Formats: sequence, C-alpha cells, structure tokens
Amino acid sequence: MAIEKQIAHPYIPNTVPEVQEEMLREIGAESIEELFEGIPESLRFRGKMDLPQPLTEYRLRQHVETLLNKNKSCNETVSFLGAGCWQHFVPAVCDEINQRSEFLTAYAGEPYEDFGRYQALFEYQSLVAELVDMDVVNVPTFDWAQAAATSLRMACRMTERNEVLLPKTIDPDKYSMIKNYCSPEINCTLVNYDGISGQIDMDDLEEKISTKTAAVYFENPSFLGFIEEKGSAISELAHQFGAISVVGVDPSSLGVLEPPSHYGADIVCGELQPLGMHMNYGGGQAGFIATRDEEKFIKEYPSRLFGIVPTVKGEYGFGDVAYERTSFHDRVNGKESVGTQTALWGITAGVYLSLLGPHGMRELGQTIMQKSQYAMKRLSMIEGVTASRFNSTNFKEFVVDFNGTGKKVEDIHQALREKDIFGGKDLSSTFPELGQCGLYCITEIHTKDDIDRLVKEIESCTKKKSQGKDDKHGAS
Amino acid sequence: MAIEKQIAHPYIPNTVPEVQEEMLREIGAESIEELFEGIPESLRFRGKMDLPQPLTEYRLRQHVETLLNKNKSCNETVSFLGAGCWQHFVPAVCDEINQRSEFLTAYAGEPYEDFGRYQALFEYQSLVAELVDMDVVNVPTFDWAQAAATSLRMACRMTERNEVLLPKTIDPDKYSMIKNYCSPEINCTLVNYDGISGQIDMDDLEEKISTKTAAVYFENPSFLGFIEEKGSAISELAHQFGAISVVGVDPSSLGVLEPPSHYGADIVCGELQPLGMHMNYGGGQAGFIATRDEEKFIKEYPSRLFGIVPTVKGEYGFGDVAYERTSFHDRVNGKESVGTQTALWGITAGVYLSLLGPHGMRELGQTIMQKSQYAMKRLSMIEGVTASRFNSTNFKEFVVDFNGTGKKVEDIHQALREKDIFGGKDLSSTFPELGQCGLYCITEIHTKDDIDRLVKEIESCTKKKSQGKDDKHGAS
Amino acid sequence: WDEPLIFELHQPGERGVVVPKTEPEIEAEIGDGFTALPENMLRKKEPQLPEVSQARVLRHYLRLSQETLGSDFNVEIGQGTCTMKYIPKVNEFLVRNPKLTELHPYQDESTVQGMLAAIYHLDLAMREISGMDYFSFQPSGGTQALFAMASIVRAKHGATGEGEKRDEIITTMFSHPSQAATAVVKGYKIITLKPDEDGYPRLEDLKKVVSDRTAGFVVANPEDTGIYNPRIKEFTDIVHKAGGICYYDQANANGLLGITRAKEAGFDMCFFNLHKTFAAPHMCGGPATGALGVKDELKQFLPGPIVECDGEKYRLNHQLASSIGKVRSFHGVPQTVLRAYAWIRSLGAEGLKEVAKIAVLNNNYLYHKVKEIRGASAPYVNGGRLEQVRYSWEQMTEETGVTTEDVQRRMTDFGHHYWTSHHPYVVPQPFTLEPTESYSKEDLDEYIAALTQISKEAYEEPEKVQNAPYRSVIHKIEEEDFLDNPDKWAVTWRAFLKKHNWKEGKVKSE
Amino acid sequence: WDEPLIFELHQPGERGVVVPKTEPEIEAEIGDGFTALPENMLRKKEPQLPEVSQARVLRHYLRLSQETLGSDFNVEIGQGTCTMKYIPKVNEFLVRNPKLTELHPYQDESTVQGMLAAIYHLDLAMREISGMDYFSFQPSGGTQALFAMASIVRAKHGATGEGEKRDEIITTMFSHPSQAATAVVKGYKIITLKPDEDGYPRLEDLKKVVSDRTAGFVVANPEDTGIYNPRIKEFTDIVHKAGGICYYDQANANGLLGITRAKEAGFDMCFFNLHKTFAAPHMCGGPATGALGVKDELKQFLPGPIVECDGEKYRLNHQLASSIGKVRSFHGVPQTVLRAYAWIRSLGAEGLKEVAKIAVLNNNYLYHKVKEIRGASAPYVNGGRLEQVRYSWEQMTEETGVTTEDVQRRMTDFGHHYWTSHHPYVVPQPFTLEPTESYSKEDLDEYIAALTQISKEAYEEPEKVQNAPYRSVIHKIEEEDFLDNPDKWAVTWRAFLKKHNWKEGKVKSE
Repeated sequence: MAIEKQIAHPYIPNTVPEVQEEMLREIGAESIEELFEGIPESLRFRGKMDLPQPLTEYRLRQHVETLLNKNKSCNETVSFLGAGCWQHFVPAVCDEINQRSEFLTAYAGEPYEDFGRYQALFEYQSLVAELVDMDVVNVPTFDWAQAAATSLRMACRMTERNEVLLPKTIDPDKYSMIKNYCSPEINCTLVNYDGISGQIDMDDLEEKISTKTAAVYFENPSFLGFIEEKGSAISELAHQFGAISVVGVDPSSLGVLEPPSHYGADIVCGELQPLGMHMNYGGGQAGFIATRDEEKFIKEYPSRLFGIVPTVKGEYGFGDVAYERTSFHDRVNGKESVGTQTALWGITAGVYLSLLGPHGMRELGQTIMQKSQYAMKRLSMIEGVTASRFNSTNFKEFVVDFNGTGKKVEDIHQALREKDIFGGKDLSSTFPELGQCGLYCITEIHTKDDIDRLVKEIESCTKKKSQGKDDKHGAS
Repeated sequence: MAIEKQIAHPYIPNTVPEVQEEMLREIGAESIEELFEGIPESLRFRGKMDLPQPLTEYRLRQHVETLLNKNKSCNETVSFLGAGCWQHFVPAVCDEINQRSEFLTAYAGEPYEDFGRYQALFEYQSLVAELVDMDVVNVPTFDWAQAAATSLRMACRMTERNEVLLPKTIDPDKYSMIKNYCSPEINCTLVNYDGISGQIDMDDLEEKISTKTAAVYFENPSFLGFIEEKGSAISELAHQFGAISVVGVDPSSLGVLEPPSHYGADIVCGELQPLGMHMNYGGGQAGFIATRDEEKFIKEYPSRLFGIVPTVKGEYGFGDVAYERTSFHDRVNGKESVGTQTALWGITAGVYLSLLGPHGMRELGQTIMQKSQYAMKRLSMIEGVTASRFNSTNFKEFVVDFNGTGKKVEDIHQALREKDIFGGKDLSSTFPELGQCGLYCITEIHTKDDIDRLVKEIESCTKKKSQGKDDKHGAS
Repeated sequence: WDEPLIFELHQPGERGVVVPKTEPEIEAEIGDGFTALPENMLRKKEPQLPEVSQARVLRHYLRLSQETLGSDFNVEIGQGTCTMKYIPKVNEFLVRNPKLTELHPYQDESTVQGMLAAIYHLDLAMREISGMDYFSFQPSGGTQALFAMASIVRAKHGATGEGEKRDEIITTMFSHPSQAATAVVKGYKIITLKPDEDGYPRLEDLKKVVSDRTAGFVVANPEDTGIYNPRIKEFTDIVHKAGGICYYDQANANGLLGITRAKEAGFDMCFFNLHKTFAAPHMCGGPATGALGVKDELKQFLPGPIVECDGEKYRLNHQLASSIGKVRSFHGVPQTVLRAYAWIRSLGAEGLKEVAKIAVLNNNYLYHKVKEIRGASAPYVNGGRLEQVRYSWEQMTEETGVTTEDVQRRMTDFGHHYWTSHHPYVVPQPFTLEPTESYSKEDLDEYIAALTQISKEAYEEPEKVQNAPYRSVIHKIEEEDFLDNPDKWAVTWRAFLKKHNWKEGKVKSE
Repeated sequence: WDEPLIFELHQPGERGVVVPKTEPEIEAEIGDGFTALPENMLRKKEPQLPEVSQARVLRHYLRLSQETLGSDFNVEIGQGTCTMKYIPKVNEFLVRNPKLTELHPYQDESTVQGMLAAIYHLDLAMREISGMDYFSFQPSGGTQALFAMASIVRAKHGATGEGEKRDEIITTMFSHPSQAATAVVKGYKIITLKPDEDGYPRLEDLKKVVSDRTAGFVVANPEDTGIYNPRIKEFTDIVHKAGGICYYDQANANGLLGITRAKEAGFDMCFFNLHKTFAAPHMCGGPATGALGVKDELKQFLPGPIVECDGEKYRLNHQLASSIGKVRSFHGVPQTVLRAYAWIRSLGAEGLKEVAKIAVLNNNYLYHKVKEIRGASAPYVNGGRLEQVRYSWEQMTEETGVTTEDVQRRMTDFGHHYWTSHHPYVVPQPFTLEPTESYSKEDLDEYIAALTQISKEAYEEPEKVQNAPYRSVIHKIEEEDFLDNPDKWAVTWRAFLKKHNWKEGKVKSE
C-alpha cells in the first residue's frame, strides 16, 4: 500500500486515464498528442520549461505566506503615503461582497443569469452620479489616469480639435500615461501654476488656450493636495473658446466639496479606490467618467453604460445603452476600446456609498479636513518645516517643505522608516523646482497620536543636523 | 455644518426618531420607556454599566487586531502540541464554505428554506458513516468528550446498567467531563494500562468487568498516541458480559487504521476537528457518534438524525428521524438534551471528506505514520530521551520520555519556546507515574526540517546540564 | 439547483485536494510506515468516500449554501426566542485572523495574552450586564450552560451533604426544553409550574412545591411568551428560603440589557447565549457559547479554567476549589467570545441599552400588528411583552382547517422563515416571533404583509396554503413513514441505498 | 428575490457605517475644518445617496450576488475565448493577506521585497512559457496589453524615424475587437485579413498588403475559431521582412502551454491574460492583468517600472531607456500577479502541459458532440481545433426561426451561460464554447444535453425557445427603445426618475 505517485490533479478532473480513453474513443483519436497534429513540429516546444516543482495546497500557502511576510504593510506602521492611492477605512461589508464567489467569478453573462451583476453596476453608476451630481456614469475603467485620458479623447472627438491643456501640478506618472494614450494625434500642453498658491496660473492659461483647444483639464483636489478654487473661471474660459471643461476629482472629498458639475465641468472623472478598495500595492485603482445625459456625450463614451430596460412582464431589466458606439460592436470605428477593466471595484464602490450615505460622506470629508489641518499646523511648528508649501486650502494631502531643515527628504524618510513610519511621497525628483518637499496624506484613519508621533520624529531627526546616518542604530 | 453627535447606530435601524414616533403611535404608547412598565422599579437597573466607550468599525478592528497581535500562533512557530486538538492542513474550500454568509447565519429553518443545510448535514452523516463503516451518524455534538459521555449514557440506557469502564490512559480533562456528565447515576471506573506497552491491562479489565457493566470504553489511537491492538478481545469480553463496546477514534487515522466497527465496537465516537477545522484555541472541536442502523441504538440518541424522506413530487427531502426521542419533543422523558451544538463543523467535516476522498484519507494517514515514526526515531537518538515511552505502534502522537536527561519537561519546553518551537503537552502533573514526559504530535504539516530542528534544539538544551535558566538570554 | 448528493458525483480517480507529502528522505529511512502496524489494525477496505475534483466539490457546496436561507438574507424574525440579530461582518473578519485560528489551547499562557485579555474583558462586561461576579465561557451552547448550572446545583448541595436529599428542580411551562432535560441528566425530578390565565407562573404554586427536597429553581424571564414576571424576586426569595438555588435562563436577554439584571432579581447564576443576544452567528446550529455567570459563593464550582488578571499578565486558573470539572474541552469557543467582545465594544453601555429599547419597541409594534390579522391572536395578558411573543392561529385553524405548519411551509414561498414553538404546544397552533433591534419598520411591515396575505389565502383558498410550498427547492414532504419506521428511515446514504431504490422517480429540473 | 434598487431602500436617518471620528482635542484646536474652505467650494446640497442600515445594505448586495451566476456555480464553458477555468480557492485566501492588501505602491523597496519577489518570479515563469525575454505586468487587462503593444510598435518605429510612415497594422477577422480598436487609438489604419474556406488567414493576402507602411502585425493563434494557423512562422517572416513588428494576442493560451511558444513562431511580443489562462478570476470584468512579454530589443520600450533582481534584493527599475511611459498607474494589479504565480507553483512544468492537453481533449470531445446536435455545425476545416470552437446554428435558424440569441436566453433556464461571438458575426448564428481543463466529461455531457434539448424544442415548439427565459430573475427584455433612444435611455436612477414613472407596472413576486 504505497503512496500513488501518479495522481489526478485536483484542478484537472479529466486526468483520470479511463475517462480520457472514453473521450478519445468518442472523438476517434488514438491519443491526446494526435489532437495537436495541426501544430507543425518546427513550432513545437520540445524542451522542458524550467519551473520549480509543484507544491501541494498547504505548502503553497506556506510558501506564499513566507514570501508576503517579507513585506511590511501600512497597518503595521503609520503611513502618510497618498499621491493617488490612499489608505482609508474599508468597511467589512465591502470585502464580504467583493469576496463572494458569485461576484468574484462572474464575467460576461446576460442580464438573465447575471442579473445581480447588472443591477449592482447600475446602482454603482447611479450612486456615483449623485456624488458628482451628473446623470451619466460609466462602468469603471482602469484607473483615474485612464479615465482622464479617455475624457480628453472624448472632448477631442466632440470638438474635433486635438489640443488639450493640463495643469503642471498633475501627477507626472498620470501625465505620462495620458500623453501616451493621446499620442500621436493629440497634443498635451501643461499650464503653469502660481508659485505661492499652487493654483493654476490664469495668465498662462489665457495665453495657451485657443480655438484649437479641445479641453482644459484640472483636478480638485490637485495632485499636490490643495483645492483649486477658480473652477468656475477656468470652466468659463474653456467654454468661451468652445473647449470642454474636464475635471478630475477624488470622490472622498465630495461629501464636503462642491462637485465639479457645479463649477462648470462638462466631464468629471476620478479615482474610485478611496471608496472601499484596499490599496493592494496599487491594485485597488479604478476610474470613472461622468457627464450630463446628452446624446453628444453618451455617443463618445468607449465604456459600457448599463441602462434600465423593461421586460415583457414590466420588471426592471438592464442592458447596454448605445452599444453601437463601442469597439465590441465595431472594432475599427467604435470609440477607443472596451474590455475587462475594473467592474468588481465598481460594485464595491457602490457598496461603500450605500453604507456611508450622505452623512457618512460628509463626516468623512470633514474628518479628513480637520485632521489634515491639524497635521499641517503641527508640522509647521517644527523649525525649518512648512506645511503646506502652498498658500491654499488643502484636502487630505499637502506638501511638506523641508528645505529649511537642510536635510534631504530621502534621509528624513529613511529615519522615519526606522521608527515604523512611512513618510509621504518624496517630490524632490518629480518636482525639482520645489527642492526638498514631500507629499503627505492624512485620512480619517489617522489618529491624533499618529500625527503627534510623526511630528515628534520629524522634529527629532531634523534637529540632529550633523549626526545624519548615525541615527540608524538608535532604532528600536 | 458640525458633525452630528447623535447618530443612528449602523446595527440598529430604528434609532431614527421619526420612525420610532410612528411606531409608538401605532402601538398607542407615549414612549419606549412605557413599554418597560411591566418591570417593577425595584428590579430596574438605574445605574450605568461600566463599559468602555463604543468604537467605530475601523477603531474596533484596530483594537482587536492589536490585541490578537499579542498572541503567537502555531504557524509563526513550529508546534508539536496535540492532545485532543491538532494542527492539520485545512483546505481553503473548507474555509470558503463555512464562511459563506448563508451557512454562517442559518439556524433552525425547515427543509424548505434551509434545504442546503439539511442536505449538507445528511451528507456529513453519510461521509463519516463510510469512514467508520457504520450506518448511523448523528448531527454533531459539542466535542469528543461529550460524544463519549453520551455514548456511555446510551449504553447505560440500552443495558439498564450503570457502571462503565474506561482506560486509565484517557485524557484527564475528557475524563473529568465524562464523570460530571455521568454523575450522579453512573459510576465510572478506570482500567489500568500495561506499563511497558501502554495497552489496556486485560487482567485488570477482566477483574473489573461484571454483569453490572454497561459499557467498556477505549480509544484508538489512545490519548497517549499508541494504537490499542486488542480491540477485538476487549469488545468480545464486553459482549460476553452483555456490555456495549464503545470506541473513541481520531478520524484522521481511519484512512489507514481499521474502523472500530471491524473489531467489535457497537458505538463509535470521536472528534471531528482534524477534518477541516482550524484549532481556534480549542474552538474547532466537534464530536460525532456512530452506530449500527438498529432501532435500539437510534432510539437512544439524544441528537438530531437527519434522514431522507420523499416529497409529494418524489424529490429528496430531509427530516428528523425518530424525533420523539429528543428533548425537543419531550423535555422530561426525552433522551438527555439537544440544542445548538456544532452543526457548522459537521458541514465542514463533510466538505473535507469530499475533498480528500478515500485516497486522500489513506495518504493522510500514511504520511502521519511515516513522519511520526521518523520523529520518534530521531528523538530516541538523543541521549537520555526515549520516544515513544511505550512499546507499541503509534499514530500521530507519542510520549517523549525525558527522564534520562535529568531535566524537567517544563524547562525543556521553555528553552524550545525561545527558539519558536512549541513542545508537546507536558504530562508530568497529569500522568505523574510517567515522571518527566511530554505528549508530542506530528501531522502531515510537519516537514523533515521541522522535525530535525526539534531534535537539534532538544539535543542542545538537554546537553547543557548545568546551565539551566541561563539559556534564556541566548534566544534570538 | 437540482444538485445531486455528493456521492452521486463520484468519479473514480478524481481528487479534491492533495495532502502534504512525506519527503523522500523520510520515506527512504522509514519505509511505507505500515510495517510497524499490527496486521489486524491495518485498514483492508478503503472507506467508500466519493472521489470528486476540487471545482466540483466547491460547486456542490456553494449551491447547497445558496439553498440555505441564512439570516443575512431575509427578515429573520420568525425564530422567536432565538434572537436572530444582525451579525456584524467586521466581527467575522476579526475571527478569521490566524492569530486566533492557529492557536492551540495548550500553548503557554505567555503566547496567548491577547486571547486571554479578550476573554477576561468579556467577563468584566458580562459582570456589568448581569450583576454576577464571575463568568465561565466554557459551555458551548445554552443547553450546555443549563447542564453546567444543574451540575453546580448538584455540587453545591453535595458539598453541604444535601446532594441526595435535594432531588427536585422547579421550572415553568414556557421555558426552553433544555431547562428540564439537562436537570434530568443530572438526576433531578422536574416540577413544572403552569401559567395562569394571564400567562404568569403562580406564586402560590411555587409555595406549594418548595420543600427541603428543592435543589433549584430555573426559569426564563421573560418566558417564551415575552411576558415578564414582575414578582420574580418573590419567587427567588421563596426558593432561597427553602434552601434552593435559583438560576436564570437568559439565553435571550435582548430586551433586558441595561434595564434589569439577574442580580436584582435574586438569582445565584445566569447564562447568556453569546450567539443570541451578543450577535455571534448561529452557524446552522453551533458552535456557540453559553456564558455562565455566578455569584461569588459559587465561583469555586465553575468549570475550569477561568481567566484571571494580576493587573498586567493574564493567567488561567485551573485550581477552582470544588470545580464540577469540565463541561467542554479546552476554553469553549473562543471565536464566539471574541465576537461578543467586539459587539459590546462597538455599542458601549448606551448602545446596549438602545438595543433593548428598540428590540422591545419592534416587538410591541409587531405584536400590535399581528393581532390585527384575521385568525391570529396572542394568548394571555393584553400587552406587557418584552422582546418576543408567542402567537396563535387557533381561530384560523378552527375556521379554515389551515394549521400553523401549513403557514410555516407557505411562508417559505415569500422568502421568510417561521417557527412554531417547542413541544408541547401549550398555546394551540403556535408561532413565535422576535423582531430584535436589527430590523426596520419596513422589514417588519414586509413580514406582517406576508402573514396577512396567508391568512387571506387560508380563508379564501385554504388548499393553496395546505399544499405549499411552491417556490422552495422542494415540494411538500410526505414524511411519516420515512422518519419513524425503522425499515424505511435512512440516516445515511449507505442506509438509503440498502433500503430504497428510488432514484428513478426523482423529478428532474429543466 | 424581488430585490428593489438600493435607492428604494432609503430611510432617512439610517446609517450603514460610521467613519472614524476626529478626536475632540483636534476639533477644539481646529474647529469644524471648514473655516479655511473658500465659500464657493463648500458643498451646499448633500448628495442624494440613500440612507440604509448596515444589515439592509448587506442583505441587498448578498441577494444580488445570489442573482449572479459566477463560474464557481455552473459548467462555465459557454464563454469561449475567455478561458473560464477553475479559480483555486487557496489563491483567493492568499490575496486577502493584509501583507498584500495594505501595501502602498510607493513604499520603499526594502519594505516590499516579498511582493517584488513574486512579481519577479512570475516574470521568470512567463519567460519559460513564452520564450520572451522580459515581462511587464502593468497592463490591467488584455485590451490594455494590446494598447501597450501598439504603443511599443509606435515607439519603436518612432525611434528609427519611421513613426509617421509606418501607419498600418494588419490583423485578422477572427480576433478580439481590441486588436484593431487599440491600434486605431494609436493612430493606425487597420488592414484585416479574411479567412479562407477552411478558416485560415491567407499567406497571399498578407503578401499583398505588407509594405513599408506596415507598422505591425497582430494576431491570435489559434483564433476564435480554435483553428491554429500552422504557417504562422511564414506570416511573421513576411512581416519582419517588410520591417513590421509582430505581436501575438495570447489572451487565451490555454491549449498551448508547454506545447508551442511565441518565440518559435517568430513573434516580437506577446501577452497573456492572467485572468484567463492563469486562473485569476474575472471578477465581473476586472481588475485583471495582461502580462506583456517582449524580446530583448524591445525591453527599453516597456512601460515602467519593471522588477529586477541583483541575486539578493529586488528593485524597481524606473529607468527604461525609451519607455512608452505608463499604461496603468503603479504596478498593475499585484493581486492577480500573485494569483497567477500561485497557480503556476501549484502545477509546475508538467502540470501546465497537462492543462493544455486536457483543455484540447475536452474541446475536441465537445466539438465532436456538438456537431451531432441537430441544426448545429462548426464552420471551416473539419477537425484541428485546439481549445475552443466557434459553432453555428445557421441551419437551425433557417429551419425553425430560432436564433442564437433565443438559445442564449433559453440556456439560462438550464442554469447555463452561453455566449455568441464578437461582432461582426462572420459565422452566422454563432456560439463559442471553450471547455478548458477544469470541467469533467460529466460536466460537458450536461452542457451538451441542454443544447440538444433546446435544439429539440426549437424544432418542436420554437416559441418556447423564443419566449425564454422562464426561470430567470426576470423575463425577456424588450430593449430597443430604452437603450438607443436618448429620450428613454437611463444610465442612472436619477435619469430614470426624470424620464420614466413606471414603477407601478412592476411585477411583484409573491
């Protein structure tokens, strides 16, 4: 009674030899090899792939957990990283729903067998619509950057123009994505910001805008965390030149900040990750696009748009609105392309908004404002440190200016890391004009203690001017 | 726009004042307080319970995780603890199923709305029945100890006698539970074990058994890990005296060991925890009882027994077999009592057995035997150490005898703990006749490296005869 | 789904999972591991378990899960006395933490300080809620807690030499069957007090039955009827005077949190079901926890170990002077202890009281509405219900022939669960509803609408109700013989195959 | 369930969750936080989100989940080309680890060594499987991978000054729409090769269209038909000779693992969908990963960063010489990277090859059986299918009027999913099946039986099929106007309320 060496793999039922024989008999083939005869020998890979030996489930779990244990996560430390991916409170119900086998493994069913998926995505669209106060929202796209890039392409198609303006305070990574997505046909130009406030430099905008401009894009809050106050003026200027006003938004702000549609935005896009997605090392991102309910907008969406449609019995059914615009319908003349994007995060964002409701969203926004203002205030008390670098109101993120300390951000962050604190994003290479600055993020999850500890540790490591690297050995 | 101080609790929808008023109006009451008028003032608690302030979901999670982080779990270390709760491989599918909202929150529905629960429990009964090769298995009871205690009470009712015999190698905790459950009506007597082999001392058994004996209980493997070889002889002896043979069994052994029904057991009971339940600090326990399909047995079960019953359309339906015997039906004359026990673990054990199948169970048993024999062999190579203390064949657990090292088990285990190894259960106080012994457990999850490391560390800490406690500071 | 039994999915050679293997080095050294085994102990014939691939096993059980109506899915107010309340999802995520699931109960105390702290702090909270002095969380269910209490009664009288003499336990009619059943296991005779016309047990009855044979008095208050006995302190006084011990079945204490306590009512012991009042899930029927609280003088009898704290470190006290021993292995069900702790921490003192208030509000609203339904009534005193009510369809049954069991089956068609009562049916054609604090007025109205509709059907087309259900996984069961005839009953698939060959007739879905 | 829309559950004052609050000390110091806000930026009117208690939100979405047919629940072979295979549960538990979920993408490399190791080792495995030299896991879906490849084509020719001139991309008819669509976004003209009578693209057609305007050639092989083009190396040679770049759509490579590789067929780039061949779940349509592999000479164009290893430490290389920039923020979808890594580790080299073999065996069995169904056929060459087949009901439609869309709806009644084809319908009345390695013969037989039954119905009572479904959550949709008429379409609930007032007509379930 020895252990069988050759056993069926749990994932592959038909490794059972008797079943294989029966199937081959039915097909009329001698062997499975015979079924590959259509692939010429010259193309056959006859080597053996150099892969590690297979693991049983228990050993696999042990192996991967050992690997992951080499990571240090943000809930083992205090993290002030934001810059497009934020640590927020994720309600357990969000996780429960997106871990349900049904949603996890569904894909492309019809509204008959996948009714729940359609309804959940329709509800997501409807909930985000309330948040931005617009009537059309898409099934989510990859991320904010993609949403912005597509919004700009939509604007170009609508205006039949091919120049777009963006603020120089934009996230450089996002900009690189937009540029690649827009090239070669569309020209992207950056508009300067005011050195004191960070706000868009209206003079520069007026200089660069023209009747060739398809769209003016700006963000609220901006990548550097401050609130862009002149939304109405910017939108008006865009409209004067026949351009579309496109505004990118962090939806976690919309319980307290005016939605862009109220200051002239024609297209609103943004990132859904704050609405119930774990950071997942960046895997929690998902983008949305919202517009008014006008045919000229709807026709330019590349995304799926689920709409209500009655059944023969008068029930709510769901289907694709204006499907013919998509690349699924017409691969060459469809609008851009559509495919698997981030539907599960859309559903999750819907769950999140259902849980928070209007009051929860307002409290979320208010809590973030209070705590981040407290952090800025306290950080600014440190000698040589200014927060925020810009003289505007901030939401959630802000630029901490370390230039006055004579220290490099890199070194300060290294010292913080030794105290189990992840400092904000180092801006010194991406925004060289700011010198030694970091982009810090405070959300509702941070406590007063977290902030006070940050302040204390920064104070302590910026004071010791000459010791520098020696700090390292003082870590606990 | 200040944060509302008084907000509805997410778990209590009707904290909304308007709704409360409407409901009170309907009832015809002025206030909720009025509804408590039936409770006299003298009984009213007018103080304030001294409980900590409520936490929001995020802070609760943080708080509890911080608490749990003070624990050191068996998968952060290598553990050789067994003694009634064992660390086995738990297939992910088991967790997925028992975490499903449906099973998690179901309770006492009828087979119409809870069909799946009935089917899953019927399948569990049927699967365990195959494992023990008997025709009747109950909906699970609290744990092995309870299953054994109830089995003995069943035997007493069947025989109308009130003395039961148990082996002296039984788990003392289990024995204390059985004794309390049997008192005051039933007398429990322990039968000695053979000092060399650990096996039941047949002479002592013959001396103690009589026509007053309702049942002889023994276990396979025994609490001390060895296999009781004389099952047939014990059962035969019991039957000669008109007593019932009751055998407790660790089902993880039944892929390789004969089921007790093959050596004369009339009632088989045991612990389900090895079949897919995490240890949960002891919260993974669940007991089962199995018998032949004879009315005299069935009538004595206190547990629910789900049976197949057809519907008007000829579908499989499920219902309670012989419900009238239960205390649900007759609270005074029913058999013992029934209530909420461990149904979810029954379902999980069913999932586990479905996944492993006969081959998996055999491999499991074989792997455990091989690895534990290897461990015993290597441990016995250490000077002054013998494993197993008893000269019998073992399954999964075995007694490691440290008497020859001149060290206390306690000190050895303390030294191991400093190396992130949890030694086995210290037997020195519960089995004082064995001196300094520990009950060690090896399952399929242990690797050769784990065992080699254990051997090395025991070797190292038993060698340093005089250093003793000084070791402590050498820990990494 | 028309999902077969798992045995019907058997395909020889398929595998659901592969267990970790023995390393070749060990196999080389030890061999097949069977050599050492006595021949008679080696299993000769494999167990006839099905062989099924992992995906198919998963599909099978997922489908069965969908065929199960967990309380997460419906307005689960039909299981009165069981306090089916909202199970907070966050708590479920907390108990899946490997820092709990992978703890062994015999780990050294120094390695389980977090878990011990949770147990200890739940004990403290329970003391506040009940007025008792110590808690054990070992009993894993209400039945086991009642058994433990009966055991303590026995041990206490045993300690004073009255163990043999005091052999009677007094209980009431509208209580859980386990109150009597567990006392019987401990060798007690049961004396049951009957309700008066208003549903209260009679003080005079009690006075008649107490004596020096009285070991204890066990009661729920409010009872299954939802009626609170305001003279309870007089009851406990009488029993105490006779030398008996009073223990309180607080399986369901949902209407009492922060309102009234076991202590003030004169009880010596009480227990709470953490899976009822304290929002741990029922899990198809366990594992669960019956948290057992006692007054100081009974502490020494508690099943051990209990958790103590020296202000800094938590330790397990195994040395209770006169412990009854154990009632369940190890430390009970720590997951459920943690859930209850988390629930209390999410509510605080005010929140707990709010729970009681809304539970009682909801119940009285429901009570008011159900009484308006044709053919339904709520026997006994008018008003005065706390968190649940036992209702009756007596009138409807008389007028239409439709019974409470018919209604039960028909409720399935509306996606609702509905329970009748424990046996015996003191209230004729009973049903027992308990809305808890978790359901909104709209939820209650939905449930009421279904009952109203069924009542209407009963009066207009009774056979529609009698032949229900129509939208369940299965149709009406024809049970009698298959469940009570030894030649036909089949508790396992193998028994079924031996006794029946009835697959052919099975209805296939489309 | 007759579950309303979430907005219909609105009860003012209810709350699903409470967010962490500001400490009183901070509030005392900072105030309400709004003072600093410019008046025009303060939201005046609350968003009209529904207010719902936590239990009700959970119940709502749980019910919706049960109304969704995930591939865990059925014989999911009806979504051909999408490789719906078994999603191992263990992998799902692995990706829920906080050591992954709580990582921020900008953490210092030293704090994410485990995750970087997983990415790197998946890269190594992908190289073995494809013969390519480097992989990027940034594209989060096949469409984005195709877009990234088109971007690399553009960048590569741009680097040699041919960017403007080379403005044509050649593709084939039986390929995913995104091949063409993403190339169009990058400004390319599309040339589509038509299949010959056996379903192969013609070499002569290719020769006719290549020129110095050819930028690239993108193709799947096998195509949607399951037919493998054995002359593929000749195709890539011709394109290379003309100066074009060949990129391979291996979204679905399930029949090829360990059998044949992109390298040997002469491709410069390829991509795999980890959510197809590599067993990551589809998640209702993402997030997903299109793993993009290139040969050495194209590495410099990859979207960055990519993970490198110095033998000890893993690091992120942000400095690719001519990177196209980024196509998705951060590092793609690391959860799915980890899933794919875990899946490969559970199979090994032999296991992967077994996957391909069984996938092809299953597909040929299905192919053989479906062709026997009345009215069904599999156009083009007889035999020679790898992992999927595009079938046709052309004959049945001609003979009965029942269309593939009718069959699709009717399949729902049997608990099955069934997909037709991308547009345009080159194959008339198409349906596309792909059984993968995950389904047993018995599963396939069940699916075949349903198709056979529907064919029978189509010939005997066509209106039964045409009016389906009957056992779905809803009945047949009457869509046209509500989806294409701007006055009627409603993409959100608020738009619906403005345009329609149609609640009354809604069928209520019992």
